[in-house]
Amino acid sequence: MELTTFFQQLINGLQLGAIYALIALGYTMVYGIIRLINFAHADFLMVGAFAVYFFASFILTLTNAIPPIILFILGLIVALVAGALIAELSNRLAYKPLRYKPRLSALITAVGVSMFLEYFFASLPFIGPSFRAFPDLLKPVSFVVGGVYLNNIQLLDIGLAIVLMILLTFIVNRTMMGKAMRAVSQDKDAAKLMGINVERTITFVFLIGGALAGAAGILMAMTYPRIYPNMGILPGLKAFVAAVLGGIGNIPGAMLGGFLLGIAEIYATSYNSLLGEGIAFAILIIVLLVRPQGLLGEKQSEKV
Amino acid sequence: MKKVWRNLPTLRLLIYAVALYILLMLLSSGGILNDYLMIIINICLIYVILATSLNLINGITGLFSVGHMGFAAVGAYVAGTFTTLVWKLPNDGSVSTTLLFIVALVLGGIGAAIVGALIGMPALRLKGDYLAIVTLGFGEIIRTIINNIDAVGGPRGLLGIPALSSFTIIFVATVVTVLILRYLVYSSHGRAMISVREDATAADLVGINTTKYKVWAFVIGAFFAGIGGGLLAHLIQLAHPTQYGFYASFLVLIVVYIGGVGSMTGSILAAFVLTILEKYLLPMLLQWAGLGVEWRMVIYSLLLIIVMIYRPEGLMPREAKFMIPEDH
Amino acid sequence: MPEEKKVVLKIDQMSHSFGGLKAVSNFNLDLPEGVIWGIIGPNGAGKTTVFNLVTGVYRPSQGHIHLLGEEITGKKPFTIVAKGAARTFQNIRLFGNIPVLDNVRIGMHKNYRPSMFDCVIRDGKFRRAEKKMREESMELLARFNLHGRADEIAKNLPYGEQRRLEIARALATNPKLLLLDEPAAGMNPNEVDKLMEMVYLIRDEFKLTILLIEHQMRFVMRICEWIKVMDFGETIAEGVASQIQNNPRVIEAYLGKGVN
Amino acid sequence: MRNSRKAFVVVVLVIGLLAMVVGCAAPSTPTPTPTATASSPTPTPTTPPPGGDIIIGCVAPLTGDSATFGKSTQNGVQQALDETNAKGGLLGGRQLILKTADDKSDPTEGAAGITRLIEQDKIVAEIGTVQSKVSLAIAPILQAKKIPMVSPTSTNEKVTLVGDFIFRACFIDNFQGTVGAAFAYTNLKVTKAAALFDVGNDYTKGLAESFRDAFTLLGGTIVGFEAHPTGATDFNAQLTKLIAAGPELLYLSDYYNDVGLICKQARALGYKGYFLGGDGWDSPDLVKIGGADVEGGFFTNHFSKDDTRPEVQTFVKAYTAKYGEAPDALAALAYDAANLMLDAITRAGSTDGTAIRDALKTSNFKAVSGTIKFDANRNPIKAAVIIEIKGGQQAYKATVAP
Repeated sequence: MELTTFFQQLINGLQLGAIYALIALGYTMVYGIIRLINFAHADFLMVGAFAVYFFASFILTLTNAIPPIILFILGLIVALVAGALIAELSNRLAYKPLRYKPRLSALITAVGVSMFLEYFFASLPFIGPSFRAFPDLLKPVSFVVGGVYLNNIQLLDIGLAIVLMILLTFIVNRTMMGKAMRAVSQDKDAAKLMGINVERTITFVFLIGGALAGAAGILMAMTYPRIYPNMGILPGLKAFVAAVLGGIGNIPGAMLGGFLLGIAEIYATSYNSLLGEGIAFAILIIVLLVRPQGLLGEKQSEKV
Repeated sequence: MKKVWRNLPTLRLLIYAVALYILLMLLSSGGILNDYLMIIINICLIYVILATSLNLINGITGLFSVGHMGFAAVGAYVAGTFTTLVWKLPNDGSVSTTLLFIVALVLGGIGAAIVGALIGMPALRLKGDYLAIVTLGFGEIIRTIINNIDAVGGPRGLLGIPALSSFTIIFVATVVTVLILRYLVYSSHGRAMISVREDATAADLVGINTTKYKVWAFVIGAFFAGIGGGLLAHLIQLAHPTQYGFYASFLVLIVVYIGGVGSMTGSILAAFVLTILEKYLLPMLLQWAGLGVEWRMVIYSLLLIIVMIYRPEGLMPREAKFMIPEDH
Repeated sequence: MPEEKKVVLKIDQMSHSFGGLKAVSNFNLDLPEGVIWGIIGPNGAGKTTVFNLVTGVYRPSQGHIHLLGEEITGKKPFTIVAKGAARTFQNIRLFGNIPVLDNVRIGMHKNYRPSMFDCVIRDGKFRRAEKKMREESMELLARFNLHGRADEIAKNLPYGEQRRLEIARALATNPKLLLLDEPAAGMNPNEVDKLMEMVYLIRDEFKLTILLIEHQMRFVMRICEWIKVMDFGETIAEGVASQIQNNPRVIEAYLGKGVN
Repeated sequence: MRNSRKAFVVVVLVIGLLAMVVGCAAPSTPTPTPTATASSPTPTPTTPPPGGDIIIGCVAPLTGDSATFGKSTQNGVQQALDETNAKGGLLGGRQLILKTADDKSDPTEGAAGITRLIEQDKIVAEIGTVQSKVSLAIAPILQAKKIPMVSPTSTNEKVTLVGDFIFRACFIDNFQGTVGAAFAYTNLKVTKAAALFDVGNDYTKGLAESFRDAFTLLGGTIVGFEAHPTGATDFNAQLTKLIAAGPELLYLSDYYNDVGLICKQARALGYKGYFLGGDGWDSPDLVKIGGADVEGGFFTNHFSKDDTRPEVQTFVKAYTAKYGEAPDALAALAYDAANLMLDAITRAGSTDGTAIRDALKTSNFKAVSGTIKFDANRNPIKAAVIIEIKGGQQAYKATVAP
């Protein structure tokens, strides 16, 4: 492989990885606190993307005079709010009744919520199953550095993924709410006895997780400007894999897992595109066999 | 008499099965159960095989496999390849087609079991969600591999599989599967598997080779999934990689958990209820209500959520009496 | 001259550490047949680790373990059980969601093993094995006064019965050596007395050698013929009860250094 | 004990319920035994519907990944039926009714769906389904029941080989690839080309392979041949590799939604050459998704919307008016498939399957995608056109006869 190609692929991998990492952050966040693999997370992303789509389309029919950066920021806010709302709604209606029930029934419910959102959106007459072009919120600008092509949206993806990870780490480690979250993740009942409002903490986690999904949604839609109700399935699955790879429940781990999976997938694909996906999964399996707890996950030693 | 009836659950199970078979056959030949209902019943039965075999892995042994259709894919492709090849040979009618089909199914099951053993290996080191993700990854790898083997059609699928899955064969295969799994679960080996689910460390320390039983659970579960896959392929006369993705695996997982994890009765019941609901009742209801067919899955997933909220342990969390052998 | 007794468990220079922390260092033991010995020590002294090393949960970083003359160092737990060591747990670990009878039968699995094929076709081998397993299990349960509870779900038993069931399950594996990890934990004096009787009884009836870990001094001092005291992984003293009681290092380990 | 009873009772009740419902729904129609062997002389069905409506079936992927294609297909068929109904129906004023079933892109669902349409709804003909894998599962069932089927878009050669009741309205796999290769080599004077396709989709794979083979045969060089998984959104890895090999033309056999993204990403990676593809490109959404980056791309298609033939103009106008968007290739082919079937029913003068089949065989029908006749394998013989994306619109470029 030529050197420029190598670096180009690295950039490609970072871009894809950033998307995975953004989604994985939300997965890992919810998992870390209530041990639920929230399969619907990828669909919160889709809801966020559609919210921005309708919002932006509406604004753009009114006026074209809004500066792109303002439009993007407004869109981001809409995405965050939409993601947070749908996440909390799912939590309230579907997950909360199962809080103290077998863990796997909550998982199946999550699969149900995921299916519901996908099919419901595809069935709604004003959304439907078709692919829609996502409007350009920011004008894409490409530039070439030493033969390697870059663009502003790639940099935005990578930058925002890192910023959000830092923000999240800060929230979890440095704030009162973060402390409460960590307490709930250790032991719900003990946390309750210590005067922590467990349900409020979980709500907060879902709001943040949903907002992250919304952010991932708008970025994904800007990077790959085609949205449809099933748009979350494949990246969601990969992001979940990334979260596990990094050590599920671990925020920097999700980030690392996302970027590693993205890069691995890109290089595997460029090596052999027929087997690219399979190779990415094979890497995952090998990593997990060597480190069953994921890359940054803590080893759970069992007490006998 | 009543006592005998109560004390011989196996006999009861068989009588139920035979009665059901005769009933269905009568209804079918009488034209009351048309081809549409028969194909649904066939699919129900195949789901019974898939769900009970997954239940052995997830429910009985307490592992967490989400790539069950990967095993079914191996079974479908092995069995399908075998029959398509054999059917090309000149046949003077001396070899019974049913016999050949059984051979094909068993070969498919063995193929799946070998893959199951391979996938069972990581189960020794991995737990819970990590194991889940690895089985999911394996399932996708199997699909990717099949997609790239042009000899079995690649993305075109394996075509021209003879239509050998008659209702009778599917029914017998289902009953045999259920009987075998039931006899296995209610034996000392089954109890050993259950002890792995309950507390693997403690099981190890009362002399259970937990490693062995984890792998066996995968091997046996995969074997029957392979049989299910083989039956499906010969029912719809083709095998296609997209039928065996993670989404399809989730549907089997849903059957197991809606039915009640660890309960074979639950898996059987849920396989019927969910398949009939999805493929028969909902389309009919929608037609009656004048809604588009696309709403079917919306209602289906909504019902799924509601059932889980109101019956988190599933529809039939406990085994029915006739599913527990008398000598247990 | 007293009769030379067979050594059931022999541990030489066994050490183990977690990360940098020495959990057990230079542990030695020659456990003669038929005795009841005890290991005591404050929390975190490494007692349970000794059990975990003997039963194969961990692999010792140094040293050798022999069970009935056979080296078992680093063997897998189920093989060690097969060679005749059984144990209970500090925090009871039953198979909670299944009947009491099945808990015991699982313990018996290693003794009767019809093949899976036998089980599936329900042949004579299977039926004979099942019959014997059921009979022996019921007998064993009766020993522990649990036969009335055979069909109950294990986790629904009261605490004391769960403790007894755990011992019954360990005995189902047909051991020569029984390791009891804090059998008297959470019991009142009355129950402790009963437990003591039971320990003697099973020792004689099942021809066992017993090694136990305990916190309750009263129990240990009364039942154990020989006591080893551990602190920070080291053996700081051993002897009969009276010797231990007056050993200044033991007192120090339990009560801390005096002001002076 | 009670529980066990309950379980069993529920199962039996459900089945009993089914039986009852069916008993009511289909009172006195004698069902021919399903196991009728092919050798026994089959009597023509003794119950030609006594007038009333004519039921047409359409199995299509209405949910799942390909739902949008299923939707277009359904719309196209509905359009054809509505037009005929508006003209007074068929066979002396009988109205046409469309019954649909969702196959979820799954062969098993397709098989269940088609049997439902046959048994419950008593369809006389089937238009569908979209994907070859599902068509291959439903075709044997229709063949056994002697109900004719025209698949609008199943390109796999094997589909119509299932039996003589199975027809199609589209090209088979290799035709478009060959046409595309010839256009690239002779018209665009390109000698180095590369291809990208969906590894999980037999249609795109088949097209890419036939392009590769034809292009090489003509004397061109294929410098790259890469795949992507179904549902992918990121094609950068493949494109970087392909572009590094220096092709003058990229052959993109995907559907419009993927093509839009691929073109965008290729241009962002500095690719300057041509794009060429197949009829999967034909959708107004191509330009919406791909924007300026698909400008100047070429694709092979069944017809051009600029074509002045009345069939084309009426269809495009009526469809756009009804559904609020211009028809894509799937809608057009479904419309053609339905009209072919309706034409055959008219010529057969009855709704008898065998009669319709015989009429279909002798079709010579002026469809949107050209005048369609069937060859011996029930594939249409028709010309392909080359379309160029110009100023965000589809512009007619050339016609290539088979």
